[in-house]
Amino acid sequence: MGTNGIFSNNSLQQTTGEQEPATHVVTLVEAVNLALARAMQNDPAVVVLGEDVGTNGGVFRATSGLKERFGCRRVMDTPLAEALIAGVSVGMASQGLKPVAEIQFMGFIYAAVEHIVSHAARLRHRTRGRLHCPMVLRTPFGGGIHAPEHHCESTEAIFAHIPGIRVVVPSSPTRAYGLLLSAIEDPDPVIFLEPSRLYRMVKQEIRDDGVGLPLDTCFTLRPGKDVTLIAWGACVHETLQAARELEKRNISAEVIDVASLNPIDYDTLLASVEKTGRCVIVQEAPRPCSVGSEIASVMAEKGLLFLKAPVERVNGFDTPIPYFRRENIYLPDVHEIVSAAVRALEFT
Amino acid sequence: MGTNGIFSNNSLQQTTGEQEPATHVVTLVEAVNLALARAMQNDPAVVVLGEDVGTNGGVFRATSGLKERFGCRRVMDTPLAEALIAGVSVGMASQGLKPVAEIQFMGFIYAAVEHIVSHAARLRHRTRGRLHCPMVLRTPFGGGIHAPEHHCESTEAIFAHIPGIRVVVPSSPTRAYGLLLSAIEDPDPVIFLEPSRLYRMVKQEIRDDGVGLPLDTCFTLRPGKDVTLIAWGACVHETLQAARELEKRNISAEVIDVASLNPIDYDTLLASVEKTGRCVIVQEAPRPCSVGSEIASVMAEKGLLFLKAPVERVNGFDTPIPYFRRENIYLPDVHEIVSAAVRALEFT
Amino acid sequence: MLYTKTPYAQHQFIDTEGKAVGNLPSWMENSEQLLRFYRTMTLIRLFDKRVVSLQRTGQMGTYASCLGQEAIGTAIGCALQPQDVFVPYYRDQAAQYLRGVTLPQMLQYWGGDEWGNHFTGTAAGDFPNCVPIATQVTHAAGIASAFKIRGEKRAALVTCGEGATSRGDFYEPMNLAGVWQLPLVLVVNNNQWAISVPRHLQTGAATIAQKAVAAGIEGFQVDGNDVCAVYDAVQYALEKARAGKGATLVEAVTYRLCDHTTADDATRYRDHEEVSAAWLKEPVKRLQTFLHERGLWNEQKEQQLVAECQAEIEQGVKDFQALPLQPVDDLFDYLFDTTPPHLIAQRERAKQKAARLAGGNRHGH
Amino acid sequence: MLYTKTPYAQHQFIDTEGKAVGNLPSWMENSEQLLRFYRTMTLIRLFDKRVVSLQRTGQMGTYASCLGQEAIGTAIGCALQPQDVFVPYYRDQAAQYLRGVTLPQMLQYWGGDEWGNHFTGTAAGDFPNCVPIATQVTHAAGIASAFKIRGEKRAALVTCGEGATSRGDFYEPMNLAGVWQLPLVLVVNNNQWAISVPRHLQTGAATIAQKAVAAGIEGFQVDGNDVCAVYDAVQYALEKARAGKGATLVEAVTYRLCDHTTADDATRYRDHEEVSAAWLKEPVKRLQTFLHERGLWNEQKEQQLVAECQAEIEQGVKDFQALPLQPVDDLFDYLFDTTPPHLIAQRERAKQKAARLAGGNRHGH
Ligand SMILES: Cc1ncc(C[n+]2csc(CCOP(=O)(O)OP(=O)(O)O)c2C)c(N)n1
Ligand SMILES: Cc1ncc(C[n+]2csc(CCOP(=O)(O)OP(=O)(O)O)c2C)c(N)n1
Ligand SMILES: [Mg+2]
Ligand SMILES: [Mg+2]
Repeated sequence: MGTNGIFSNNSLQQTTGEQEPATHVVTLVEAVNLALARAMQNDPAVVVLGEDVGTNGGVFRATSGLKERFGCRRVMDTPLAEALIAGVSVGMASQGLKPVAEIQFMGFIYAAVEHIVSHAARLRHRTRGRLHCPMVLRTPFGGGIHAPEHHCESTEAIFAHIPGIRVVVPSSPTRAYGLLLSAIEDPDPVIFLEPSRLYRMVKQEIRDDGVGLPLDTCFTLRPGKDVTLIAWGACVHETLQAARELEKRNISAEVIDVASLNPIDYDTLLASVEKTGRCVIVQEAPRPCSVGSEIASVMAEKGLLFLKAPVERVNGFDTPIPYFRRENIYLPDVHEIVSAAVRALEFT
Repeated sequence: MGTNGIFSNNSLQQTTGEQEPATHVVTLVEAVNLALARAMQNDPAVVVLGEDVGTNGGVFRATSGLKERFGCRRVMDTPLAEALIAGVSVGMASQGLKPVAEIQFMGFIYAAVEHIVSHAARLRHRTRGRLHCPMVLRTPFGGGIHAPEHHCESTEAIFAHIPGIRVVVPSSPTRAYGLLLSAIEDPDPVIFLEPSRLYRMVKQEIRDDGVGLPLDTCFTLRPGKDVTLIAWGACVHETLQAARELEKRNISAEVIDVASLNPIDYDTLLASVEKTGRCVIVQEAPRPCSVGSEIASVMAEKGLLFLKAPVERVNGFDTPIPYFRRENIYLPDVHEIVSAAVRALEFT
Repeated sequence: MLYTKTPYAQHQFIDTEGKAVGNLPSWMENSEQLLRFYRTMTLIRLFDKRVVSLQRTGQMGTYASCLGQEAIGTAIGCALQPQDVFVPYYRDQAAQYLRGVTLPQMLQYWGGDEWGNHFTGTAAGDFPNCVPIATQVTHAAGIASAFKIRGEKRAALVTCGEGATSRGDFYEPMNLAGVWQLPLVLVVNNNQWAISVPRHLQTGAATIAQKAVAAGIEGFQVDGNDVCAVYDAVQYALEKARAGKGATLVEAVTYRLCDHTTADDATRYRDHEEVSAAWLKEPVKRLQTFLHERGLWNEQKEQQLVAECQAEIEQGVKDFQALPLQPVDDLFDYLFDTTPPHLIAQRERAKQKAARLAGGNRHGH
Repeated sequence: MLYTKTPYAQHQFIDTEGKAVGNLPSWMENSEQLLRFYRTMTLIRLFDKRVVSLQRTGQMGTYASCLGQEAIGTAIGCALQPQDVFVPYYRDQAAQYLRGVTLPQMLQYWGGDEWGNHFTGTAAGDFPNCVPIATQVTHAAGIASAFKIRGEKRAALVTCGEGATSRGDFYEPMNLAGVWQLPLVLVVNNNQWAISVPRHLQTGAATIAQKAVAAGIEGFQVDGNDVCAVYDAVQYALEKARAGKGATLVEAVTYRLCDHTTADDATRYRDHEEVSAAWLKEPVKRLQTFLHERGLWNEQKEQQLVAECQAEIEQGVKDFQALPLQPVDDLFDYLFDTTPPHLIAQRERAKQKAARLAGGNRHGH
């Protein structure tokens, strides 16, 4: 189904050619906004929907300015219903649109699970390629933002378990920009989890050139030789800090941002652990059946011959993340990561 | 809140004292039925609800005869809505009832995920014990029954990841009876997954004495010394067959039925693997972030000093379970389990 | 209280005796159309029976019969235009047939092979049968949204049972269709039963049609066993949708004359008398009488039609039986646009396993 | 078409000018009741303002104000009886207060501590604030089912916003309440906005009340800024429920005079004029005028009441500030009835971590 000129009715659509891509110094949430605008500019099939994504520009402002720029046909405030948002996206995607839907917080994604698992993930498979489902479901996730109950979930494992969907997590403005562009271009469904704790933590310079970063690939953020620290999302921040701490103790830590939680780029992870022989996995989620469990099990299986210590894991506790007065007890911190690395190194 | 005599309005309720417990030779689904009847007989707070559980006795007949015996106030056909079934159960449980709800197939549980994760699992925690949620959500699961699409799901990992709920899986009539009784008595929410492939596969003699089996405990089904085979649900069947195959090759395999998938009884699993030094985990579900991942990661971590080979895993593929003409390609079989055990044993 | 008014009024054109009711619409003078209805309903009734017998002899999986509901699917299939998208539930054999889904393909689907969802022809853009009840209604709202966004004069038509109307997945998209004025037609097959749960335990609403009030859209009941009534209503709703005038809920009142599926035994939960009474209202005989009385039909035509249909069906069954088992590769190659490396590796293992299983050596000993 | 009739008629007793409308019910002759309304609304308005200021100075988490909606919560709190169960949403400060939830407890909740949900007194059986929108409606249907099953003369009353009515979790339990004739009262706070999404983008239905038609239950609108109208309606619905006569949907029409929460900036999406116009209809001043004209109120009483409320609030704030940080153990010990071994082990680690963090040594260096 051709998608050219399909929005020609829409007077607000911008189709003018552009000059040199501009460079912006932006936060992660601004990078998301830049990527959305770029994708909408480049491809009229891209539409944005969700609660408060229009005039309000999203409760975190990720969609700010999009409605003004691309019009209310392409930036749609939906009624308050998450199953609806996901299921309508499946329908739209089947018709050649590329919906980018926002679930306001990951704690509200559960009602959408049926449409994600039974439909988005399977539309291509069930129809043997006759229909497919190029949709992105974006949602802020994780704790540390002093938020109400249910606003701090890290249940990425639920989605990483399901065949047929990609689960992608950026941990910097640059990766948010590049990975989101690729997620939108990708012909299959992507759950795109944005660490809300990082939304405004740091700024980076981004060239708004519309170039995506590869999905299904890990990013080695810091080379090292003594221990491999593996993380994704907001924990990447503490993990990098931990690596700097370890450096002070003359320990050289390699830091890898997994970024794509399914499929996982095991080549990169295994190559690193083969080199260092020690491995620490850091995540906010509870431990059982988590992405950390998955990575640890693969490291142990394939790494039996080169692992010099058991895989260390730093997780949230096996409890719901506490309401904010006590959440710092729950969230992995630098001290815990450093200690785990030291344990791995001291193991004999 | 007292629950004595609360159904006294209900003329159908049976409260007569009983003689010696009867013994029955029953299939797994009949054992479920026996346990439900026993629990309802013993405790007037126990109620059953779901789609077709009343007059029809459930599409697999798990609730057969209950409505006739206990009346339609305690055995309720609900409208067709799974979020409703789960959420109404939370409300009932908060009032001192013990709802045992049926989700007709696990493939239809997804709409209920929000109520399970955000409410059932957290009601006690969020209110610091003021309210709690003694509910059981029963659902048939797994493939191999020649069923329509979406009727063969094994997504136990989604629930085993969530803090605050128990996930229990029987693999024989005896364990179905005993574990279901304990699940209903348990003051906290339990997801009770019944392997539909085993529903009518074998019969066992059961003494209908109302005595439950412990939750949070593994069951060692067969002692062995060379390799530990770990499974749950329908795969226990092929795993036991594999152990018999291995015996013909003079390999002594210990078979453990995990039974409770969260929390997991690691003491039993680790003691076995410490003894055998080799471990094979068998599951129907795809591999990433699964219960198998979790167990493998713990075995590797705690077992580093006694594991003589990498943990072997036999899983479904990372695809949806195929529609029935091809599902045998997907389901783990005896050959694969035997081969994995042999690989573990040959590893040096 | 301001409830939505419905301008659509007549809910029956042919009564249970096959007699005309009230003013017939002009399109009913078109005997081609009436004969097309009759031919389709006859074919589907015979086909349906054949599939049930294939199932009984182990050549088919669990099958959901449409016995008694042929009029609804037939009316829908005739009213839809090629540019529309049809989002079926699992008793839409008649509509699917008219959309170009072939009999072998239907058999392939119910026979346990996803290739049965790979429709061609006009149905190439239609949705596959939907198993998780009511979820297709939300997809249909998404499809209708796409049409609306692009300013296309196309409609999405979705069907479901009355049991499905108890789910959020029925209500949420209907509500959206009201706010967004979507080109969406919802046809509820109210066949009185959801497996064993009777209509009156499904909702306290006196009609399913009035659920439209909650969404501010038009809703009305029609006699679902009168193919002309259903056709007229669906036609009205589709034209309204294509003209950008919003969504409609059509409750087609019918009866499930069969078991829920071949895995069900309806005698467990409903009376023989109720079913016998329902047979008196069934749609095929009714249209036949009507055609007879109009001089459009006779015994000889009937025999000829039945013979034609039987031949078409037997050819379909033969073609189905000749279909190859789907390649193992297909389980892996249609999950993502580009099959990722880990699935390529698993595909190899699966092929080896398939070869082993084909060798009859299931347990490797 | 058979739509549900509503026997309940009058939707306003006090107009926006504070004047009586139509025939007043006899209970309105009870000045105690009217003064209780006024006292509660005044207290909650002042308390609400204080919480917002605590939030602005960093002593409170994100807070959802109930500014403008005090009448609804007050009416509910007064109409509920101890045996009923109240299932609130997050703008029910007034009702919670009347149910016995203390001000320090409310502050504790919004201050980020689950102990704030550990209500005592009449509220001990009530549900905690519900964050996942509309899900509480389903719980309320479950609670009402328990009453029905046990034949108890108790009602469950649940509140939500008009945004919540778009979710399946609103519709599914309302539908159940219709089929099962549950003792359930649904009160929708239609405050015209769901964060930034205006009422008209939430549903195409002309009223929220008419959504009751989809469930076959009674539904009607009342002026949500007229505490007497809301009280009368809720009272009617609760009595009906306790008498086993089924469920009611009450749409209380009001306006959110505040930002959505302290994390929101409503000037981004709505006009100053709309808010100013809404202020003219707000509930507290209206009741004050009415009481004045009846000779039940004067300037001096007002001053005294405000002083009393301020004192109660400041004491509440002080008590809240004196509350200890919840013990780390509690994060583990209330997950299951009996804390399993793996959580006991984790609890030890958590306590060590807490000690380390308390030592100010967050990064361990
Ligand atoms: C979400 C979901 N829940 C349960 C089922 C199992 N199931 C299949 S058909 C059916 C009854 C459907 O009744 P109705 O909507 O009236 O359609 P009918 O079969 O009567 O045509 C049920 C409960 C399902 N397929 N999907
Ligand atoms: C399931 C769910 N989705 C989204 C949210 C985020 N959210 C919190 S309040 C709100 C708006 C609710 O509007 P309404 O129901 O009208 O109640 P109001 O806040 O206006 O009183 C939203 C979208 C949530 N808490 N839960
Ligand atoms: Mg039906
Ligand atoms: Mg609102």
